[in-house]
Amino acid sequence: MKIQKQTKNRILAVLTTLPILIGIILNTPLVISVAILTFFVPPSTYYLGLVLMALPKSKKEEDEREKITFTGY
Amino acid sequence: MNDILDLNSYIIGHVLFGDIVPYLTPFSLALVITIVVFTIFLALSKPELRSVTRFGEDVVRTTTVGKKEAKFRRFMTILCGVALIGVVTTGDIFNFTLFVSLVGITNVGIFAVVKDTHVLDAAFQYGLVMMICSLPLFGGVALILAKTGTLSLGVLAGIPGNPVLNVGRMLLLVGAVGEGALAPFFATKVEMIRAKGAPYINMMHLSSLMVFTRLIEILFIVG
Amino acid sequence: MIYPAAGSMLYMLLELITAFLFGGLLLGLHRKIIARIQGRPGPPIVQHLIHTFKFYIKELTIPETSSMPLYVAIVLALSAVWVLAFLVGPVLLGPFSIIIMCYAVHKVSEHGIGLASGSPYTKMGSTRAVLSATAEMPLIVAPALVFFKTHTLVLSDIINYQILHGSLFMDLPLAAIATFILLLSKTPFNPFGIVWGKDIVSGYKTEHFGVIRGVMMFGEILGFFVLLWCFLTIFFGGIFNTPLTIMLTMIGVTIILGFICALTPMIAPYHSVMIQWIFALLALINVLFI
Amino acid sequence: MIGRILNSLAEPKNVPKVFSVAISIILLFSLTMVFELNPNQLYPKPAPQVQVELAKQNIDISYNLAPYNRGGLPLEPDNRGIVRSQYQTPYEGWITAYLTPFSQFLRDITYHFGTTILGHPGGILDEVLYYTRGYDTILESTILFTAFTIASWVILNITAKERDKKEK
Repeated sequence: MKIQKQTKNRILAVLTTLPILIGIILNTPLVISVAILTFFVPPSTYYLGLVLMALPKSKKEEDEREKITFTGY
Repeated sequence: MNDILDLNSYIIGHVLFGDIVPYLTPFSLALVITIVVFTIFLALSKPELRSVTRFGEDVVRTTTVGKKEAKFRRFMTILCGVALIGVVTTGDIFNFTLFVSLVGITNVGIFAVVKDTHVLDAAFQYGLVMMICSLPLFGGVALILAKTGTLSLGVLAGIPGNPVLNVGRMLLLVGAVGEGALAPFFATKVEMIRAKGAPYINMMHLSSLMVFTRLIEILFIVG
Repeated sequence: MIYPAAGSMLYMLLELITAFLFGGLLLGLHRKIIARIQGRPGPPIVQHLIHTFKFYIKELTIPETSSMPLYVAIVLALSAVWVLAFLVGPVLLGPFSIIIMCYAVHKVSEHGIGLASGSPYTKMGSTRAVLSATAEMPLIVAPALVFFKTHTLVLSDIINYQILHGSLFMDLPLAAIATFILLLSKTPFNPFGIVWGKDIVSGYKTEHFGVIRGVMMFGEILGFFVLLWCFLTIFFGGIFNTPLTIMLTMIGVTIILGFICALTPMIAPYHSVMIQWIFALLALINVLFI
Repeated sequence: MIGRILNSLAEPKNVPKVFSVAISIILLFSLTMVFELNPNQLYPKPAPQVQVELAKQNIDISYNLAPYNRGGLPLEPDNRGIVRSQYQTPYEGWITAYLTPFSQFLRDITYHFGTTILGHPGGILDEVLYYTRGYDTILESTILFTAFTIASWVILNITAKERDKKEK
């Protein structure tokens, strides 16, 4: 079974953002919250970025992009 | 007055591993986590395809590290990571020097199996530097031991500085600088780093900087 | 309105975001000043932030020659390191040695970023990153002098010492200058920036576009902020110790940095190393005054 | 001028030379210092010459280990050898007189092999070190074996390959 790239990215984005949200809600001790922030802020921004990057493609823009044919060279 | 506390605000705990007795401070904990994470990622990554362009040709060739070579270098990388954990956690200067020389040996190992002559030449020079600097490295520790009668950093932190101890520190600094290919002797390192195999080479740079940061702490604690 | 308690995670997250936005604005100001000095109108001050956000919605390409997963992980490590440095430094006022470590790991990741892509330009950049690791020297000299003077490396204690005894800048002017050079070598368009010099396209960043560049810029902005804050706190902690004064002086220092960056040419690799070394040795002279 | 010095430092060949010069300068400076060391590290024992004399008179055959004799009997809690250990262990001094059969044979025939008995791999020195300094000995042999690993890999995969090439 092969997971689609977009689904995988979405799952990872959720997985990496979840600890931060949990930490905010549970009000974790200092050392643990430092560790959570250090380990999960960069990957969560990365995966959220990946999801954001793919979003416009699934709408009208994708069709519009396909219409323009490359006529260079 | 305890220098370890001055440097780190508090000690998290001691790890009673036989009698090496490593201690953990926020600083060494951060170092350990960094090293573990880096080692895992460096060991997992496959070597990159290095693109090489040659003058007078209109082709870009890609070369990479052979499978057998990569295996050995990965092994050395992991060993280097383990030695680095020892370097940053140990609570005993003699163990520190031993771990530093283990790091040095594994660094040479990472480069000894590369098949480019200029890399091997540089690695040979680095090996020479390492052999030379084992004198000041162990000599410095011997001087500190002979002066204070202890090697434990926890005890040394409470001993005030004196000229003999300063000489010991100086020798330790020179030795570790040579062993880790640090600042003034970067030339060999730069030449070596032109080799292929990104993950393994990166380990070498990581090791020399980690040795450096830990060295600063030890120099502050002694005396 | 309920404010989050200091030390809670929400508080730290908000501080992180604030520092990111403020650092981005500072770098934008830096760019604007350079442009004005060179007689160009220059981009608006928010441009650096917009740039970062823009990269988040751009398509990500990963070269086939790159070494995965190192290629992605090392960039994440770069920004994670600066997040850690930010939390330990400005937020918690913890041990300064952790920030030294973060700087060292930053150098390692610069090197790794360059090597992992397999392109000859990034390789040049990373080789130069190893060379420029000689900026280690001011890094060992400055904390050593501060430690000998104050007998502590915990940032909160250093600040307390300075409130009692006056700023360290008065006692350690040469060490402060060496640290300033260190700070300068981390700003964009600086004379020591051999790792991302335009003579090797973009140095170690040549291959990084899309989301991954965004994460990288996030890390760099935080790094600039942390280094600036450390410089101000360690050497001027007696004068500037409220958020407002620190912010104002940060803007002031950024303007000075902008002037320096605009008026100096890029220096050749070995000469750049040499100049940084000279400043480190100058700082060593400061030992005599302690 | 400074640029030229730095350029010469950039050549890997010159690095060991510069390094050794730097070390010798530091050592020269340190030689001028007055060294007063901590005497607590020495363990009490008869002076080396006395030890040799005692061995010659066959009073105590264990003095054939002179000048390294630490006394004591192996694994005898009541008759421990004299050691100064860095870390307190309950097994301190238990094994400082343990000898392998071969070393025992060496010890019995002459009193000139003290250093050899002590220093050969697996000799007393390792045991003493192990019980006074702990895991250091393991670490030291790890370094040694890492070096062996590298050397053997290089010999097997690079040197042997070159030889095969030449034969072809």
